[in-house]
Amino acid sequence: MTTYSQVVQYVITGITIGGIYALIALGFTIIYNTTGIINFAQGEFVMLGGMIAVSLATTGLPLLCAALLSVLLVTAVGLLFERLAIHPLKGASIITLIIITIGASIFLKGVAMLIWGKDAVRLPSFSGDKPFHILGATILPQHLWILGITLSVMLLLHLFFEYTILGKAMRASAANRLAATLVGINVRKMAMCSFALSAAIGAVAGIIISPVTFSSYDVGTMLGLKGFCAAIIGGLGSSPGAILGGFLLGILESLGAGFLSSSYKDATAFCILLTVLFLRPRGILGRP
Amino acid sequence: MFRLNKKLMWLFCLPVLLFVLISGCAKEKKVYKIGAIFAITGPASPLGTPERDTVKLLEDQINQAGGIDGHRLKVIIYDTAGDETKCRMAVKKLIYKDKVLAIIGPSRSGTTLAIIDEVQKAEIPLISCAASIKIVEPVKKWVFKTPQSDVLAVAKIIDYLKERNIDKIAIINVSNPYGISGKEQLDIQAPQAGIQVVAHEEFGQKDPDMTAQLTRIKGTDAQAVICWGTNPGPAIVARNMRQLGMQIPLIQSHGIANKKFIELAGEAAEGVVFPAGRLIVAEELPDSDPQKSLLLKYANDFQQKYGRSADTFGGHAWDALQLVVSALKKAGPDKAKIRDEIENTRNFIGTGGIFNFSPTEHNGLTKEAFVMVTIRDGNWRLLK
Amino acid sequence: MAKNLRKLPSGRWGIAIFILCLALFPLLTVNNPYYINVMVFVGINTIIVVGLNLLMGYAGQISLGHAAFYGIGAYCSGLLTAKYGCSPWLALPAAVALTASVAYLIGLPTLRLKGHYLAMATLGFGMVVYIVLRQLSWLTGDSSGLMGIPGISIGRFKLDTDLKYYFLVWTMAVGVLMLSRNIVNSRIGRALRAVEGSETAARTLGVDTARYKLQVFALSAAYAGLAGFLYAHFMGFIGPSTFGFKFSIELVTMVVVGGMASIWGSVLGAAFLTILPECLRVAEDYDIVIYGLLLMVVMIFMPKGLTRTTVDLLKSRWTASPVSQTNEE
Amino acid sequence: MAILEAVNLKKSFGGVVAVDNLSFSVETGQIKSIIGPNGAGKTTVYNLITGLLPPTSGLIRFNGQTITGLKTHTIASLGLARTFQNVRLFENMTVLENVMVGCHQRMGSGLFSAICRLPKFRREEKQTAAVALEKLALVGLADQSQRPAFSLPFAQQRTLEIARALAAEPRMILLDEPAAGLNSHETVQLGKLILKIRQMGLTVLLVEHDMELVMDISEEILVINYGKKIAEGKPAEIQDNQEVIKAYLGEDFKGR
Repeated sequence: MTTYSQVVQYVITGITIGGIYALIALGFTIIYNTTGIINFAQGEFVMLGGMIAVSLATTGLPLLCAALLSVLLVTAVGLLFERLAIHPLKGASIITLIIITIGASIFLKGVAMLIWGKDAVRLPSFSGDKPFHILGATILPQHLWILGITLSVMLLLHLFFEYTILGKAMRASAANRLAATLVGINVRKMAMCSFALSAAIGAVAGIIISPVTFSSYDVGTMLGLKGFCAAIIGGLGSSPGAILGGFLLGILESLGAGFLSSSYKDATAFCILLTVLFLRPRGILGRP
Repeated sequence: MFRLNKKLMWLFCLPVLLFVLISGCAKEKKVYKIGAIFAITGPASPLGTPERDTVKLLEDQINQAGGIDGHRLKVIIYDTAGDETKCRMAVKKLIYKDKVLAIIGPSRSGTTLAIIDEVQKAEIPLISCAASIKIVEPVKKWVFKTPQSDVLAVAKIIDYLKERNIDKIAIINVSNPYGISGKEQLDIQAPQAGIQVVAHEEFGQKDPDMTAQLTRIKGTDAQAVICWGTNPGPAIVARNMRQLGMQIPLIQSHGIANKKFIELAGEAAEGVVFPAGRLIVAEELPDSDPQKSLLLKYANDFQQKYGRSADTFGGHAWDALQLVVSALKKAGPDKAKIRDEIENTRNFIGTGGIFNFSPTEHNGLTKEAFVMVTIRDGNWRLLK
Repeated sequence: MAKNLRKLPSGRWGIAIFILCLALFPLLTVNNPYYINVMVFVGINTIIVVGLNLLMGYAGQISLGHAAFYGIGAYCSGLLTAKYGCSPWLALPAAVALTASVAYLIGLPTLRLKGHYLAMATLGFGMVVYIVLRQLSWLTGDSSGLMGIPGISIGRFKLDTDLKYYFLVWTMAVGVLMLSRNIVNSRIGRALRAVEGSETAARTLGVDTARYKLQVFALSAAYAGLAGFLYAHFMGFIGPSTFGFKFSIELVTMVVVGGMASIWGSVLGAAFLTILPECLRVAEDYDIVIYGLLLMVVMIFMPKGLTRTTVDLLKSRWTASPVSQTNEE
Repeated sequence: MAILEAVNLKKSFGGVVAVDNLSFSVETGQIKSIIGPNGAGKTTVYNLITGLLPPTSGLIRFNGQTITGLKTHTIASLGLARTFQNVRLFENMTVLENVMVGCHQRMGSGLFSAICRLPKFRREEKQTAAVALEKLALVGLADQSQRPAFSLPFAQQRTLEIARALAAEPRMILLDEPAAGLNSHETVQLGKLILKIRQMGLTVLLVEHDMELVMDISEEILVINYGKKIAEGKPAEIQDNQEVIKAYLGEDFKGR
């Protein structure tokens, strides 16, 4: 295997994983923009998406139905979470809210453990496991699914924020909460929407990644952390930043594992993060 | 108002009555209390859960059969979450609050090592369910263990490699103590057998993808990949190898000896070879094998009670509890005597092998405790 | 005039009562080593949480990587004593100095960051330290952990039981509490609280905010190093998994649950979240569900933490009967 | 002698020029005011002087020393104190403690002596409290010293901010719209306080919208618009300056 095809392999791997990171980072960004909260339960949405889809699929439901239903259910969880735990706290400090999301993350993880047990489960691949070759690297069809769905979700999000009333309202309340209230936007409702939306995105990420990496009740923590990491690298609050950060983290991590040392793969990821922050304290595309 | 008070009175009286009743019954013979600490939650929970389930199963069976010489057996189980601090507190609680006679577990090597001092100080027998050789080497007076050490698993794998004339291997391991300890053992034993390790790779417990590491291995002239880890990582390794079109054999560790691996890896599990205790291939064993009947019974009982197949981790707990129980039968409720009895156990047939303890050997197994197993048609098959 | 300085004249009595309770605690528990053992961990956690609270509550800086300092302290002391035969009393200053200087070096670039960026940077630092502790087995002994860390003795007197260790840990914890109280009610403490109130205003009054942030960061790391020292010699064994991300988060949670910018809150937070999981053992598998739920409930109903909410309640009663506080001599 | 001099000061944010080639000086012991319409760049000038923002180009000299490029706290330690347009008290502290922070740089005790409560430290704490109380007495807040700062009425929050700045014993104080939000009685009191401060030998630079106050107490006025100087002179001169009237004061002021 030549170095060239190795590089191609690393990059392809990095792009698929990076896509997932990017989706999770987008989830962080949406909630952060409308509420200022870092939602530590974001990874748990990813986990729930995967786990619910798997259990629905095993009941014999077609894959697509299972996936859609799972996204809906996780969205409902996101809504419920906002209503019950975030909404009642008017004017609490951000750190308090963050601790609440940590509590929620522990809680959701515990519930998932009780429902699904501790073992990993797998969703069948969307279209077989036959690998094919590009430029000396091998890819699974599922990787293309991941990439395709990730990009479509990003596109849909873009369209949503640019062309729908709700999307515009969310953007407005992200840009200036006071001004948004003045023009009649219900900012608190926007917070609810943001939780629903990022729960849905998390669920999508969880579903598409499950055939490749499996799901288990505790898969969310690390994915959530990496997503947070990606969001910070790109610049917190910037959607293009989240996407850039996600792909960058995925690719660099994969190259690092390939060329430096796989023992220090996660350390590589966090060193990248620290370097970026020291050079650009507000992330690559962050507002100064 | 009066009625309410009456109800309340009953509410208070009921527990008292129950207590009197229970203690009245128990007065016939004292309950034997044994402590158990497993990683029931946390990253090591795939180990701790079957261990706990096995212990509960055995507890029921023993009590239904009349207990130990008429004494009811009570196993108090605590969760360590795989965390040293929590484990330490659980051990303290077992020793000083619950006042148990012996302790089995914990599931992880790290947690075991963290409580050895405590156990030695409190002078209470401990039978660990963790793999690391460091637990019993050097020998500690009060500490035993039932799982086959990774040293033995590595030895078995080296034998297998030599038979196949493989002399260049690549190692990929999970970056937790289990995986790193396996890697270290391979690094020690492989060169002694004239086998060269051409690549070392590592992956995180929850890593979603290992193609980067495997691509690197693919670039070397390794003749086999040895993967050391517990689910789900090894399954991803198997799938990624298939994806990359790697044809060289994949040898896994005994860490994948549960059905989950086959389920997760799917077709990629076919042809994977690994060393394991005889439990998972019990049906294929010759009838002359002394362990066979016992293994079949355990496997069936477990399947019946929990609707899942038993695995070797549960087996470690089976062995540990049975060792304590048999010692208890002979020694009675005396910690020091129980310890002596465990140390004097010879030819004890367990799920993990045939145990022979001695003052210098607190694991009691040889590499014969392992057999090589392969996966064919989604099932375990005994090699040769 | 001196009266004006002491905001809480009852503070001294508070500490006295607290010490008395601690001293009497072993009697209440009929000397059961299990309870003593739990209290030892409460003491160790208190030390770290007080430091972290100085950083979070007073200097307004968050750290999601404090477990790393705890780990550095524990490993430093553990390695020096177990591998190189150093006396624990020599290892203690080494561990504290090492953690403080690591914090100082890390703090130089990191503390320029703000808010969530700082949180993520400290988190990243914590992860890197954790991975290094796990991977450098030639240094840290073994991947599963470092064994054979000796116990502590004072002269000939060996602290070989939990009870004796309990007194050592709480002596140090009370010491740390008093020191921290001293800091809070001093020039530096006021400067720090000023930074939390309005960093800009503090700067225009000549407060070198960057310097104090760094100093407190190093100080809180030193506390964590001290706690690591106590932990290592208590356990006799340390493994990397103790010092991971999870514990960092737990520490922050202890600070917030106890109450930010409250020294006593730190004690309460550490005690609450150390004892709670022990109480939840009866719930078996449901324990983490209940834990998560309780955490949320506490924060929803007491968003300012346990102490602040209680104090506010008491205050609202007091203010019902106004007492003039002006006193000039 | 000029205590403060700004030479060709310029600050731009991206494409927007907030302060444009501004030069002015303040004489020692003077009360000087900077006026101008909203968004004229007054607060930016303050931020440049106190080092909260770095100037794009230009120089600032304080007491003969160039202070551009110095850190905010260093500039403060040279004897320059300020207040803020939107009051920035340390709300989590008492009134007295707020003022004691003002004394910060005159105290020397560090972390170590605070931890150990050395006698020197205790002595210093006592002295500081005395100084702080004195400053509170000066602004008339001595009887409020133990209240939490946030519980003060707004007008007193403003005066507390001044007391806090005075506690640093500066040579010069920059006041940023100290009369904003005050009623007419409170404004008169404020004017008296500013004069009292000047009598203590301090130089005062004032940014203010309340023209009556400005005209009453200023010895010199600088008018800026769009970051540029459009006039400078005695109050009477400014009142008659056509440029100023046109750009800022408007017709109705002339009528007064």
